[in-house]
Order: sequence, then C-alpha cells, then structure tokens
Amino acid sequence: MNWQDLQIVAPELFVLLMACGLLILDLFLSEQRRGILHLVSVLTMALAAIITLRGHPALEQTGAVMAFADTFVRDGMGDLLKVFAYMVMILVFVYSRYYLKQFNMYRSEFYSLSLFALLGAMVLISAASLITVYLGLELMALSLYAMVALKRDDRKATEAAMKYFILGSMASGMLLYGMSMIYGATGSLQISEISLAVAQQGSDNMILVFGLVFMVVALAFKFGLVPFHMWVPDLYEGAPAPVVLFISSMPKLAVFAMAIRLLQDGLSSLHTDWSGMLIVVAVLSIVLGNLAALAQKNIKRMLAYSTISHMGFVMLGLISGTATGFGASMFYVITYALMSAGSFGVIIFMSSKGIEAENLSDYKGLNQRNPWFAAMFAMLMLSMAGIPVFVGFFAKWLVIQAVVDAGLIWLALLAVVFSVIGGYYYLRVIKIMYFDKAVDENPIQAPSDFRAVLSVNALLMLVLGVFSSPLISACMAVF
Amino acid sequence: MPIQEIFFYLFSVIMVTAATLVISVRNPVYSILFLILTFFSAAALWIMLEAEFLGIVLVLVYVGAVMVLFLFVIMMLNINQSRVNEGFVKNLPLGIGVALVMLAEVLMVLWYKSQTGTDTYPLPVPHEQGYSNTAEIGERLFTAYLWPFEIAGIVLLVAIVAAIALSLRHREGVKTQSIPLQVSTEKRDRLEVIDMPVEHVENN
Amino acid sequence: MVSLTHYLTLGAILLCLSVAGIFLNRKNIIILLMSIELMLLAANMNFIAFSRFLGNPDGQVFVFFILTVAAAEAAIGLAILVVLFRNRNTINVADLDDLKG
Amino acid sequence: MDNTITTSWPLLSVLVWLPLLGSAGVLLAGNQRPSMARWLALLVAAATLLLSLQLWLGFDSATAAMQFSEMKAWIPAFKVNYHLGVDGFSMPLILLTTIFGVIVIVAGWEVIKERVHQYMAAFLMLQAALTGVFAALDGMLFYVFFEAMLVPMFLLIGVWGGPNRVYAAVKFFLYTFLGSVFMLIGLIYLYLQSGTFEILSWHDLPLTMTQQKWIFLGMLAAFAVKIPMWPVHTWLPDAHVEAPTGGSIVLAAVMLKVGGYGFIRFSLPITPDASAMLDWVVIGLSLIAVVYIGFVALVQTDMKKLIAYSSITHMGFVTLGLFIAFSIYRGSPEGFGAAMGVEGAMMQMISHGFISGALFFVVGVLYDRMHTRDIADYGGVANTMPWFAMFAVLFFMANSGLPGTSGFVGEFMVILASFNASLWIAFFAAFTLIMGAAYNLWLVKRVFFGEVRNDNVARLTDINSREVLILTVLALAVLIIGLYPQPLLNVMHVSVEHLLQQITTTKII
Amino acid sequence: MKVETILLLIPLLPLAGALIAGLFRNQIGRAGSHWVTILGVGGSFVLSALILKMQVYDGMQSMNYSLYTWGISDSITFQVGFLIDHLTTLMMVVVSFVSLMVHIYTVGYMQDDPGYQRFFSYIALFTFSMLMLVMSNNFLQLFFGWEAVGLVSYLLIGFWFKRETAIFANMKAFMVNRVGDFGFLLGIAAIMMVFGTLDYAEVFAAAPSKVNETIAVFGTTEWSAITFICVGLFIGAMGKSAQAPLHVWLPDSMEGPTPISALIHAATMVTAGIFMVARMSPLFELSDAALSFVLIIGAFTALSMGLIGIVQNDIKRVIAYSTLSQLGYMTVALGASAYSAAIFHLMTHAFFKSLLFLAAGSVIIAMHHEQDMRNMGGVRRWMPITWITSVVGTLALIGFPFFSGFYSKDMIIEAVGEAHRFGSGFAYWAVLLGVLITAFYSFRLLYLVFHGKPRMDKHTQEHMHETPLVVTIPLILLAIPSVLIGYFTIEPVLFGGWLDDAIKVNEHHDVIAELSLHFHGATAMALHSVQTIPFWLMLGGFALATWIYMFKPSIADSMVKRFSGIYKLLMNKYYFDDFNNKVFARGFVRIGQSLWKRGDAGLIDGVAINGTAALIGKLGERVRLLQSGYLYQYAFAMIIGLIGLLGAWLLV
Repeated sequence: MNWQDLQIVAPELFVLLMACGLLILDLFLSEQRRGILHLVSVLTMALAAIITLRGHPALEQTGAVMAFADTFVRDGMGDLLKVFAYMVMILVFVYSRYYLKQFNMYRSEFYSLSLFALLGAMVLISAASLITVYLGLELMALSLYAMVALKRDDRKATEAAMKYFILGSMASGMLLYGMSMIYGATGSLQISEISLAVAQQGSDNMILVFGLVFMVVALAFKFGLVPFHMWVPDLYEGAPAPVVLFISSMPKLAVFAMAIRLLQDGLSSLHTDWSGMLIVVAVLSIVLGNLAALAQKNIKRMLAYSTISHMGFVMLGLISGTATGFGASMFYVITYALMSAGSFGVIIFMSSKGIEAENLSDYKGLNQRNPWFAAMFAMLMLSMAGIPVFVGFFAKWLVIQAVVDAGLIWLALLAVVFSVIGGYYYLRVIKIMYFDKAVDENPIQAPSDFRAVLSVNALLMLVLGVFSSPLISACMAVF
Repeated sequence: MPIQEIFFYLFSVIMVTAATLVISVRNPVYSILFLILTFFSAAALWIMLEAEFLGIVLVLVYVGAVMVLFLFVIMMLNINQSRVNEGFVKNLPLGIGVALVMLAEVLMVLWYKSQTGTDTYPLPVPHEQGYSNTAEIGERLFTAYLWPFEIAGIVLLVAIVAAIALSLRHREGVKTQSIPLQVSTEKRDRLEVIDMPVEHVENN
Repeated sequence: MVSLTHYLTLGAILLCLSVAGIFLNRKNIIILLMSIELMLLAANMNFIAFSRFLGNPDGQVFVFFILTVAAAEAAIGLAILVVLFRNRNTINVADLDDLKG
Repeated sequence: MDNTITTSWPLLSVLVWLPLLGSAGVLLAGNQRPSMARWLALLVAAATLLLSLQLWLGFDSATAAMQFSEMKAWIPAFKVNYHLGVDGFSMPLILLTTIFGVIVIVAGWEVIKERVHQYMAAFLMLQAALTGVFAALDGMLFYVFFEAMLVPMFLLIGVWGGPNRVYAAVKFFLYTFLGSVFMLIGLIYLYLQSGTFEILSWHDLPLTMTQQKWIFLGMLAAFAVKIPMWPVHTWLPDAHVEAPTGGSIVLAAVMLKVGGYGFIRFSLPITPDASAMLDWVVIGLSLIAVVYIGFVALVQTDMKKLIAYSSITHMGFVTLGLFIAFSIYRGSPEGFGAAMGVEGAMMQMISHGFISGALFFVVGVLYDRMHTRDIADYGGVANTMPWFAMFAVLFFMANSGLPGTSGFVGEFMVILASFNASLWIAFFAAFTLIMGAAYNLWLVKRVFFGEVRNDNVARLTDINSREVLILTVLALAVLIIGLYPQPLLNVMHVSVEHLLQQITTTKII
Repeated sequence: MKVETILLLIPLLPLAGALIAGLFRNQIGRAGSHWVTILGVGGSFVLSALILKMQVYDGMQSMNYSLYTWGISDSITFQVGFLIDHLTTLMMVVVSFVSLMVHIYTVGYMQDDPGYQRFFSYIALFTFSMLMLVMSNNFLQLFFGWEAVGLVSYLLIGFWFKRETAIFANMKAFMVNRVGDFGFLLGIAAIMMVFGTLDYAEVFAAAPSKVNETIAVFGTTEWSAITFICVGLFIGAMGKSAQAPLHVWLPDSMEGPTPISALIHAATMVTAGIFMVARMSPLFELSDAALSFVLIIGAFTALSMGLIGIVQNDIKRVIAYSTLSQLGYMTVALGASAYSAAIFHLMTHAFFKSLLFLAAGSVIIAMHHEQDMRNMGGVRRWMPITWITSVVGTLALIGFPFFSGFYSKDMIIEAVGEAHRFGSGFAYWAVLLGVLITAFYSFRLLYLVFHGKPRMDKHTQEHMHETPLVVTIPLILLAIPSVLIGYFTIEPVLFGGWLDDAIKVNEHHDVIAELSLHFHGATAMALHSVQTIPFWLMLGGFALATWIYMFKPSIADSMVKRFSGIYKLLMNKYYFDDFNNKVFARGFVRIGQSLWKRGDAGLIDGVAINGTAALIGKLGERVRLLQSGYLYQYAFAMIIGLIGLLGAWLLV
C-alpha cells in the first residue's frame, strides 16, 4: 500500500468516510434536523462524482490502473459506471425522502446503508480479483437485505427481505462454488491471471466450464434473469418503494460490471460457452418477463417483470462478446437505471397519505389530475417500451444490433417480437393515465425539489434519446 | 490403507451423515447440533489438508460464535416443534431425485470429463519444518489482500448496523439514554434561574 | 491415496445436500439458513482442497473472507428472521406467501 | 448516389422542427386558453404550409438526385446521420402532409372542446414525424420518425376517440409497432452489411438473394401493415372508426402513404431481386385487397368503416402499381408500362390523400351534428344539407374513381400498366370500377338521398363557412389533380426513371 | 374567330352555364338559371351548326389537335384534344340541338319544381360532357366523357332524390354502366398495350399492322388482341347504349324527369355507344368475331326489348323499351358493318324519339304526372298539338315511308340482309320481326293515350288542356326534322361519303356500298318500299294494333289469358331484374357479409389477432401462476436452472 493506491481508490475512500460519518453525525442530530443527513448524502454523491471525474493521471495513458496488489482496478468503464451510480443515488435520495417521511422511515440507517451498498457496488465495479468481486457483491447485498427489511413492521416487506436473503445467499453460495472451480482450474484468484490461464486451457478443461455455469447462475440471479428471477417480483412488491427504486437501478450497474469482470476480463476464452448460457437465460427472461408482466395489476410487480425482460435485453449485448456489444449493454444498463429510477420516482410521487400507489387503477386519469406528471410518466413508459425518440429505443437498437452482428438473427427477431408484446403493458399504463376517467380528482402534491428532479429525470429520457451520441460514444470508448 | 485415508473416510462419513441429518431432523435444535458436528468434521478434514489456521478458525469462530447465534435465535423464538414437517415426505423423492441428478452431473465432470486427480494436480508435498500456515495467511492478508481485508471489515460493520437497525426497538415506557439529547444539552437546560419576587418577611 | 477428486466429491455431496435441504424444507426457515451454511462449506472445502493441491495459499485466504462474510450474513439473516417472526409469529416457509403472482 | 443538392438554408429541418416547437408552445398554452392553443397551432401549421411551398417552387424536376439535402452526423459511433432530402417521390408527399397539417387543425377547430391544447399539439407532433419520415435519408432517422408518429396518433385515438377507442388505439399501436420491428432488424442488418445507415448507399449495396429475401420480408412486414395490405389491415377500420375526425383524416390522408413510400424508398431499390422474385405475393395481396375488401366495404354499416375499407382497396392499387413493374419487365425487357405503374401508384397515394381526407371530414361533419356514424341513422340528408350533399357526392364519386377527379388518375394508370403484365391482373384490378361504385353509391343513396328519415336528420343545418372552406379546398384539389395531373407527374418522372433503373439492375454479385 | 376558339367554345359554353346555374343558383334565381343555360347551349348549337356549315359549304377539312397535355407517363402522352370530322360535327349538331330543345321544354315542364336551377345546371353539364365525348380525339377523353355523361345521368335519374324508386334507379343505372365500363377500360388498357398510344389517329393508322397481335390468357392460350379490344370496347357500349343484358337500367331510368328521358335516355347519351363503335370502325373492321358479337347482341336486343314494349302500361316505359329496341337496330347495323346506317338511324332516332318523349311528357304534365296509360284515353281532344306531333313521331318510329325513321330503319334492314357474317341470318329475321312489333306497340300507345274513351278521373279530366308554348314549340321544332331529316340527308350521309373521313369499312364488308347500287334517291326508295316486306310488316303491326285497341279491346285480355306464360315472361322482362337482384345485388352483399363476418371479423381479427392476444394473455396468466410465492419453489426453479445449464454444457 502506498499513497498511489490511496489516490486510485479515492472515490471509494470518500464514500466510506462519508458513510461512517453519517452514522456518527446521526448521533448528534435531533429528529427535526434529519434533513441534514439527506443533504450530506446528496452532497457526498456530488463530491464523489467530482472526485471520480477528476480521474487519475495514469488512466489516460494505460486505460486502467491497478491498486492494492492488483485486487483493485480503475478503468474507464468503472469510472463511467460509478458516475452514473452517483447520479442514480441522487435520484434515489431525492425521491425517497418524501416517501420516508410519509412512512415514518426517515432514519439515518437508510442513508448509511445506501452508502454502504454504493460502496459495495463500487468495489464490485472495480474488482480485479475474485475476492473483491465476492466481497463487493456481499457488501452491496447485505446492505440491501437490511434495507428491504427496514420497514420492519410490514408483513410484506419482511417477507420480501427473507425471500431475497435466502435466495441471495444461495446464489452467493453458488458463486463461491463456481469460483472455487475456476480457482482450482487456473490456480489464481487474480482475474487477469485467470484470463491468461484460461486462454491456455480453453474450454477443453471441463472444470472451467463447470465453474462457469455456477458463476453464470449467480450472475443471472443478480440480474434477475429467468429462471433465477423469482425473487424479483416479490421483492418489488413487498419492499418499500424507495428500496425498490434503489435495487432496481443502481445495483444493475454494479452487476453489469461484475459480468464484464468475470466473463469478459476473466473468461473471455470461454465466450462460446457463456454466450450460449446467456442466450438461454436471455430468451427465457425476455419471453417470460414480458408475458408475466401482462398479467399484473400491481404496478410495482409489473415493473418487476419488466425489469426481468430488460435484463434479458442487457444480456443480448453481452452475448456477442464484442466491444460494441458490451458498449451496447452498458448503454442499456445505464439508461435502464435512469428509466427505472424515474418510474419508481413517479410511484413514490403518487404514494401519499401513507398509502402506497401500487395498483394500476390508482393511476386512472392522471392526465386530468396532473398533466405534467402524466406526461413525464408517459415518457418513461414509452422509453421503457422502446419507442423512438426516447432513449430506451436506442438502447434496444444497440443490443439488437449486437445480436444481429453476432449472427443470431432469430434471437433478434424473438427479442423484438416480445418487446412489442411488452409494449402492451407500458401502453396500458399510458392508457390508464390518459384514456380513463379519474376516480379521485384531487390534484397531487409533492415537494418542489422532488418535482424538479423527477422532471429532469423524465426529460432525460427524451434528451438522451435525441442526443444519444455522447453517451453511446462514451460507452463504446471504454471497451 | 494409509492412516490418512482412514481418517479421510472417517471424517467424510461423519460429515456427510451429519449434514444429511441437518436437513432431515425435525427439531431445529438437533439440526444445529448436527451442523456443528458437520463443521467439526470439516475442520478435521481441513487440518488434514494442512489448513490448520482455517480449521481452528472454523471451530472457534464459526462454531463458537455463529452457530451459537443460531442456537440462540432458535431458543429465543421458541418455535413450535409439534407440527410435522409437511411436504417433506411428499417431496422427498423429487428432492432426492434432483439432488442425485445434480450429484451425478458434478461427479461426471469430476471423474470422467476431466482430470482433477493426480494427473494435473500432483500430490501435495508436506510443508517443511517450521512452516506456519497462520503466519503465511496473516502475511498475505496484510499485503496482497489488504484491500479485501478492509472491505471485509466494512462488511462486518454493515452487519452490525443492519442487525441493530432491524432488531433494536424502543419500547414505550422504558427509559433509555438519548445520546443526541445528552450531547445537545446546554447549560440552560440544566440550570434554570428563576426570577422570584422578593418576599417581604414581616418581622414580627 | 486421498486425491483431489475425493475432496471435490465431498464438496459436491455437501452442495447437493444443501440443495436438497433448501428444496425439501417447508417448515422452518432456520433450516434453510443452515443449508446455506452447508453450501458455503462445500465451497470452502473446494477452495482448501485446491489450495492444498495447487500449493497456493490464496484459496485459504479466500476461505477466510468467506467465513467472515458468512458470519455477517448469518447475523443479518437472523435479524431478518427475528423481524419476520415478530410480524407473523411463524417462520414456517410455507406460510410465506403473501407475495406471489 | 451522392450527388445531392443542398440549399443554403435548412428548409426541411424547419419543416420538421417548426411543428414540434409549435406543439411545445401549444402545450404551454395550457388547458385554460383553448383559443390561444387553436390559433397558435393554426399559425404554425400555416407557416409550415407556406414554407413547404418553397419545396415545390424550388424543386428541380430534371434530376433524380436528392434535393434540399442536409447532413449532419448524429450518432457517429454507428454512422447514423441526420440526413434529410427530397426527390420526386417524397416532395409531393411532404406537401400533402403540410396541407393536411392545416386542414386537420381547422377541422378540429370548434369540434374539440376538451383538452384542446393537447389535441392540437398532438397533431403538430404528428405532422413533424410524418414530414420527417418523408424527408429522412438515413435509415435510423427514418425509423425514429416512423415510430414516433405512433405515439401522438395513439393518444389522439385514445383520448378523443369513440367508445371502443382503447381497443382501437392499442390495436393500432401494437400492429404497426410489430410490423416495424421487423423492418428495424432489416435496417440493422443492412447497416452491418454496408457499414452505414445511409439509405442511398444501401441502394447500391450488393446483396445475395437470400439476404434480399429476408430484408424484403422484414420491410414488407412494416410497410404492409402501414399501408395496409390484406390480411394485416384490420387495425385500420377500427382505428378510423374510433379516431376523432382529425385523426381519421390525417391517418388516411397521410399516414397510410408512409407504407407506400417505404416500398419506394426501401423495398424496391434495396432488394430489387427479392422484390422481383416475390412480386407475386404483393400483387396477389393487392388484388385481394381490391376484390375482397371491396366486398367487405359494400356491407359496412358504419360510414367511417366503409371509407376505411375503401382506403384499403385504394392502397391495393398503390402496391399493385409499384410491384407490377417486375412482371412487365419479365414480359418485355423494354418494360413498357412499368413507369406508368409506379407513377400511377404515386398519383393514387396523393389523390387518395385528398379524397379520403375529404371523406372522413364529410363523415365528421355529419357526426358532429348527429353523433352517429351508422348509415341506418341517416337518410335524406340532401334535403336538409344540399350544399353539403353536393360536396359529399363529389367526393364519393371521386372515391369511386370517376374520371375528372383525382381518384381516376392513379387507378387508370395502374390498370393500364397492369394490363401490360397480365390480362388477369388488370381484370381483377378493374373490378374496383364495379365494387367502388357499388359501395360508394349505395352509401350515398342510403345517407344522402331519399326522404328525410327521422327528426334528427330534419333538424340538420347546412355546413358553416369553416366547413365550406375545407371542403372547397379539398374539392378543388381533387378536381385539379383529376383534370390536370401533369404538373405532379412531371415532378416524379425522373425519380421514377431512376427507380426503375435501380430495380432492373440486379444486386446479386 | 378562329376555328379552334369556336370549337373550344362549343363545349365550354354549356359548362359555363352549368357552373353558373349550379353554384350561384341562389343569386341568379330561377329565370337566370334557365337563361344562362339556354344561352350556353344555344350558343353551342349555333356554333356547331356553323362548323357544319363550314364543312359542308366551305370544305373545311377534318381537324385533329390537342388542347393540353393531361399527363405524360412512360412513353405515352395523354392529351385532351379534339378530333373534328364529319361524324363529330353530325353528333355535335344533333346533341346540341336536342339539348337546346330539351332546355326550352324544361322551362315549362319543371316550372314548379324546387330543384329548378339544379336541373338546368345538370342538363347543361350533360351537354358539356356529351360534347366532350363526341369531340374527343383519344380514348382517355372518350372515357372521361363516357363517365361524365354517366355521372350526370346518375344525378338526373335521381333528380327527385326523395323518391325511393328514383334513387334506386339511378344507382342501378350507374352500376350497370360501370359493368360496361369495366370492359371498356380493359379495352382501353389493351389498346395502350398493343398500340402504345391512346390517340385515335395513331391507333387507327397502326391497326392493320396489329391484326396478328395476341394477348396471353392462360398459359399458351392467346386471344386476338384486336378482337379483345373490340369486345371490351363494345361491352362498354353495351352498358351505355343499353344492350342486353346490360339494358336493365334504361327502363328504370324513366324515374327521372321526362326531359331527361328525352335528352339522355333516348337521344344522346344512350347513343354514345353506337357513336363509339362507329368511331372505332377501323378497329372493328379488323375483327369479324367482334362484329358478329355486336350483331347478335344488337339483334337480340332489338327483338326482345320490342316484345316487352307490347305489354308495358307506363307511357314512358313503352317508349323506353322502344328506345332499347331501336338501339338494338343501330347495333345490328354496326355489326353488319353498316356504320353509317347506324349513325343515320342514331340521328333520326334522336329527333323522333325525343319528340315522342317530350310529347309523352306533355301528356304527363296534363295528366298531373300520371303515367299509366290505362288511366288515359281520348287525350287527343284536349291536346291537339301534342297528338299531332305524337303521330308524326310514331310514324317516324315505325318507319312509315318518307318519314325519317323509314329511311334509316330500312337501310339497316337491307344492310343486314346484305351482310355475310356469323349471326347475320338471325339478325335479319330479328329486325324484320321487330318492324311488326314496333308498329304494334307504337300504335297501341297512340290508341291507349289519345284515342278511345277517357279513363282518367273526373278531376283530371276537368283540368285537361293543351300544354303551354314552351312545351309545344319544342315538340313542333322536333317534329319537323322527324319528318324531313331522313328524306334530305339519306343521300349525303349514307351514300355521299359524308362520313368517309371517320368511318373505315373493309371492302369485303361494305354493305352500304352494296346498297348504294340499288339506291336511286330518297323518293324512289320510299315509293319502292311498298314492294318490300318491312312495309307490309309495318302495316300488319298497325292493323293488329288498330283491330285490338280501337275495336276489340277484349282481345287484349283474352290474349293475355291464353298466352299467360309468355305474358308473364314479358311482364317480368325475361326475369333479368330478378336475376340481377338475386344473384348480383344480394349475392354480392352476401359475399361481402361472409367475407366481413367470417373473414375479417372471424378469421383475421377473431382468430389471428384477438386470438393471439388472448393466447398471450392466457400465457401471461399461466406464467404469473408460476410465481407461487413459496420460497422452496423459487429455490427449486434456480436449482432446475442450474441443473439444466450444467447438463446442457457438460454432458452434451
């Protein structure tokens, strides 16, 4: 360890510091002044972004710098993902405050656990060793388990937490089992060394493939891909909205990085094997996710299934195994995180007076009650459905292009057909907001910062769509 | 048969049997006790693999702390044991079937499809005299794996925070310390100067 | 001679047992948690065996971290369990079906 | 072909973006100030129309090159450009769009009372997307506009539509969406083959027969739904019936043309060999559209549905005219009649725009007064609305292809051209003469003629000046095109020549 | 004034009148509307006559030029232009004259009608359309005029659009015409394919060289292109000129006001088909098959429609069937290659038939719009002018020597007798028999209406009087040519080569040339006719009618009883209408219903679209149920996934 290493991990250190600081700060704050926590959290994100964006001098020459005896890597992909992770976190904080206050959950644990989860995500994003992958993942996951259960007097929330926890632990057990096989076959925990060793052995070594299957299963679980998706709908429905908002957005970025680290950085020589496995789970996710979403009446659950299908689409980019494919997936996952955050922002926005707006019917006639937010939500839904000019379309385009490029036209066809089927349930939301008469004519109120951020979030779908080039280029450039 | 093999099979059989019982006995207390037995056998096997430090840690930390925590929770929740574990018998064939299929797949790989035996992995040579497994691991932890080590610490911190956040309850009517209140206390909160009218004592 | 395969087989058996345990158990969540411990044990067994046969202590270091994390995990899991029990007065797996569909 | 002609100022961009800006402005006017929303929308649409005249005046009909070109990199990572331009095919269609941009706004002037600003804004958005579709020279840009028009139309049907609007709106959306995603894959495939999204480069891209076949089928899925062809036409009657008058007008008048335009811009020049090989599919479906749909139109009881079905038969002529060329070239290499088919198809598109737009407006006029579209509820309207009946009969006659009206030109040319391919194709195509007359006249008879059927009809008042204005404009357009189509034909000649040259050059290497 | 300007004015004057009367109907008022249209049509007549004069006396050559280019497509230039030759001029004069008469007559006939201005606008528009049709120099414009006259006919038949029968009749008329146009359009399309042009002159010039061209039908089966073209065009003519079986619309068209029956459905529009075939003579001459077809259709029409006329009781319908029969005569003449005879009959027929119609109209006015002859009788005594003109018209119609109809009809009969073509034998007998029938129903009409005892009710009888001058003057003006025109024009039109610049006849077919050998002047011909069969047939018909309707009306009833089968057949018009109604009208509706309900709604929407949607919804519901809520099943799913992947990748 030296000063150099600390410089490289500066963003992580800063977040860690602030997370611990928040824990202490809470001790000195009375009930009424909790707003400071919120403010500090948001500021932390902003500062972390600045620190991350300042970059590292070595990055520009080499593309990646390693630290802590090569257990930590900092590269363009990681930095980009982290910056968007901060951005999503700001959205999470702003949206949740409103909800937390209403549901009597306005406590420091939410903030510190969020920051710890973020830290876990950052560790995961920058992992260069199987150990850091595991630890980062667990740090994130453990924080999330706890956050789901934070609404501890709620039957559904605790049930969701329990299910999430059991299945999550099982998945990490499998991940470890797989890692042990990879370790055994390559004799190293270092991802770069694994890569070299695998390149020599190739898929002739069945132990490698064996380990790979377990790792893919774990990844699929974290992404929420069929058939490892069962936790997703229950969690989305049961967990408090801010936590779902969190889980549906930020961790996807980290898990994406994990997939890149493990599959591409480590096992790219096994591409033919893992791409095949990803095809299977991607197809299942796209098909089942969209079908099941059709049958939902609960909007959170519907979005859960939609997440499943979206993650299937993310896989499409990975399948190709090319730089453009990865870039496409990354673009997808980033924009998805923003879309998802916005959508749950609206759900939180609609939840008032202690009632969670969970049923689709709660959105009836939103256009009469608040046209601006109906439009915002409509934009988010259209973006999710992949309608041009919203950014969701560009994401779908790029991953499908990657698939076609890989020669899997049938897969591309299947994906687009099911995205049309998926279009139906997004349209249904718009239909409910615009075509149906409002049951409750009362206008809806929300704090101004909330409204401003939500508007920016939704408009971003449009702006990122029309001016998608910079982000696409950025995503393409890091691979 | 060399002594090593005898011990290997002995501990293996104990471990597998215990593990089987963990998932099949009705009473969770028995389960946890069998789990502890499983861990003990595992520790023995690890020591046979010259991972003394981890063997000891498994017994001391894991069995000593974590399993006791399990036991504690089981006792605390006082779970009703009388009800039969429905579905266990009904699903037994399926469960065993699935487990066997999986086992068959794994073993197929380990035994036939690849050579993890003596071909690619030469039999380990025993360590030289004076080698300390603990020292080596310790050294690695604080050099090569410093960053993970730090993170592991944070993981534990998160566990503490989470556990407290989830289970700490403020009961009504119970007087507890309020740290923010204490810290933010100022002088005037404690000392109140009361301005009282001067009483005229009648001297009589 | 006890070969690597023996240890790996042992790990595999543990893995399968834990899987069977998770599937078969419909009564008690705690048994599920224990099954997961078994799964981790299986992984640990593999790591240590490989570490030994590779002559590479990294595997043992990993096991050390796994044990640490498993402890933390157990703590959080049990905390969630307690909260759940408080809400429902049961930790029966089959009763956990508010969320479905 | 890169010899595009650029102009000094970005006219096409203005035509695309001005309505969008206008729609934002209209939205800002808010629900409280409907008249401001109306006037603003009208102002924007009128300004666009005036600007689009420049397109006509400045158009050089002597070249097949793209004119008024604009090109900027949009997503350089994938060579997607913001590339606009028009040729003899797209220029008239853009004019059609801008003309109807004004007409629909006037058509909804006092009829729409709820959420006027959103209504007007939706139309402006629609106009922008349609203009964009016709002007786009980049595959991805085209697709973006192609899809973008779904959303405002979806809302128009769903919010201001009839009782069964949700079904119709969703059906409309998903149908077209489903069709277009197949095209998207085709576009992507073409990009991967050529390394660019430039449509004009795709025109020169060599492709094997297998590749062409699949690309052709992908495109067919999109355009067949859009135009629409049998058997993927059923969204159209539903959408038309439920849509508000303005929505029906723009749907029939402009939106359907996107399908025909797509065939011209994509299918034919990009996959000429596959088109030649599979032309029998399109021709067969076109003839089914003419005959089968003609029968179906005959028995409709809802006026809008009848007109919608008649739109399908008329669009059958567009596809027939476009694809008859291959058969002609097979018969004789000099391809006499091929150009007439394509030009007939174009004329049919433009003419159908005016006629069907007018017819939907006619129905809208009645609907505004009677709130029913059921033919059985009418009878003897000519007694109470003589002037209106005059216009209506004119448009229905035009719809049945009466010479002297625009409806004749396209059908005539296509039938003449198709005779060069086969007697029987012409035979079935000419069947429209009978079927078209039958359903149009029967409707006229039941709705306009006869005794005043009921009190509601007796209370009808004749058209007001706003309605007279719209009907007069449309009637003039219909008559002028019918009596003197040469200026329009002249615009497209060179482009048609170029297209024919493209489709007769094999791309298989 | 330049000739071109004159020619342009001829159609445009009526158009201007029509537009003014139609669009400014409220501004110009009733009188304004008839003045403007009468002036327009009158001007048109005067100018047409001027052109005729220039051709006859000034030796004006035929002109062929284009007005403007309608469109250019492929290598074809579609023009709008005029071909002015003798045939055209003849038609122009006839059309504008009859039209002018009808305009004047209408002033009286429509006096009280609320749609007065509209009516004038329509008939002026009709005149324009008809003139454009006859003046056309190409097929496109021909088709324009063709459909335009159809449109106006449609509008006029349905003029009283409150009447259910009227609007049924106008739709029927348009539809039947459309069936004809179907063939017509295919014919034009074939012309374009074979000749690569739609210009008459070019087509005619190239025609002889295309005799051997064929059109592929099925595989190797090929049809002669010229025959196909001619048959196609003639099918169009069958629609417009009401040849069986496309004649069904014409009797029903009598729902329109009487002037319309006179103008459109007797004198002008219905002869468009005849005119067209005559104009196309260079093409038809190249196909014997087509001519035979024309001949047989014409003969059948001439005979069968005349028979129906015998049993009709509606005054206008009798004349309508007579018109059908006469059109059949013209068609027979065409089929016999006696084009000029057809045109000649067309011209004479235009005068006497419009005269008859207008006379009938005059009666109808007097009868307060009663049209049933059974309620008339003895009208002669109140309406002498009408009676006399009617007698003149009737004599012309039955072909009484010296009257115009005599010359034209006799020429046709003789021409057919000379023709040697498949079907000419049948045609000859048909036209001969037709003479008898014509005479019979004509006099039946005359007797039932003008003679015998008055059978109308008291009220009507008391108000009977001769119609005003605006009605009778046209009658008189039309009666004059009905008598004289045949006598004076037979020589130039038929034998003087007047039409030679338009009509081309193959020498082998040239029956008129054959007849010219026997022709020694109009007077001689009339005198000679006493020795011919047609004359005696005519007299026979006259005698029969006189006997039955003047002296023994009971015979009529007993005949009806005795030949009830035939009577029923005739009364039901050979069941053409029933057949069309059942098979076509109802059949089409039924096909439409089943395609719509079963095809569109049932199969495509029901099964394919909604079925798919429902299936997807059901699948979604199933998939939703997979999510049972039970943790062990979730775990099971994961394990199955794991095992599946392991199995697939390790064992396979």
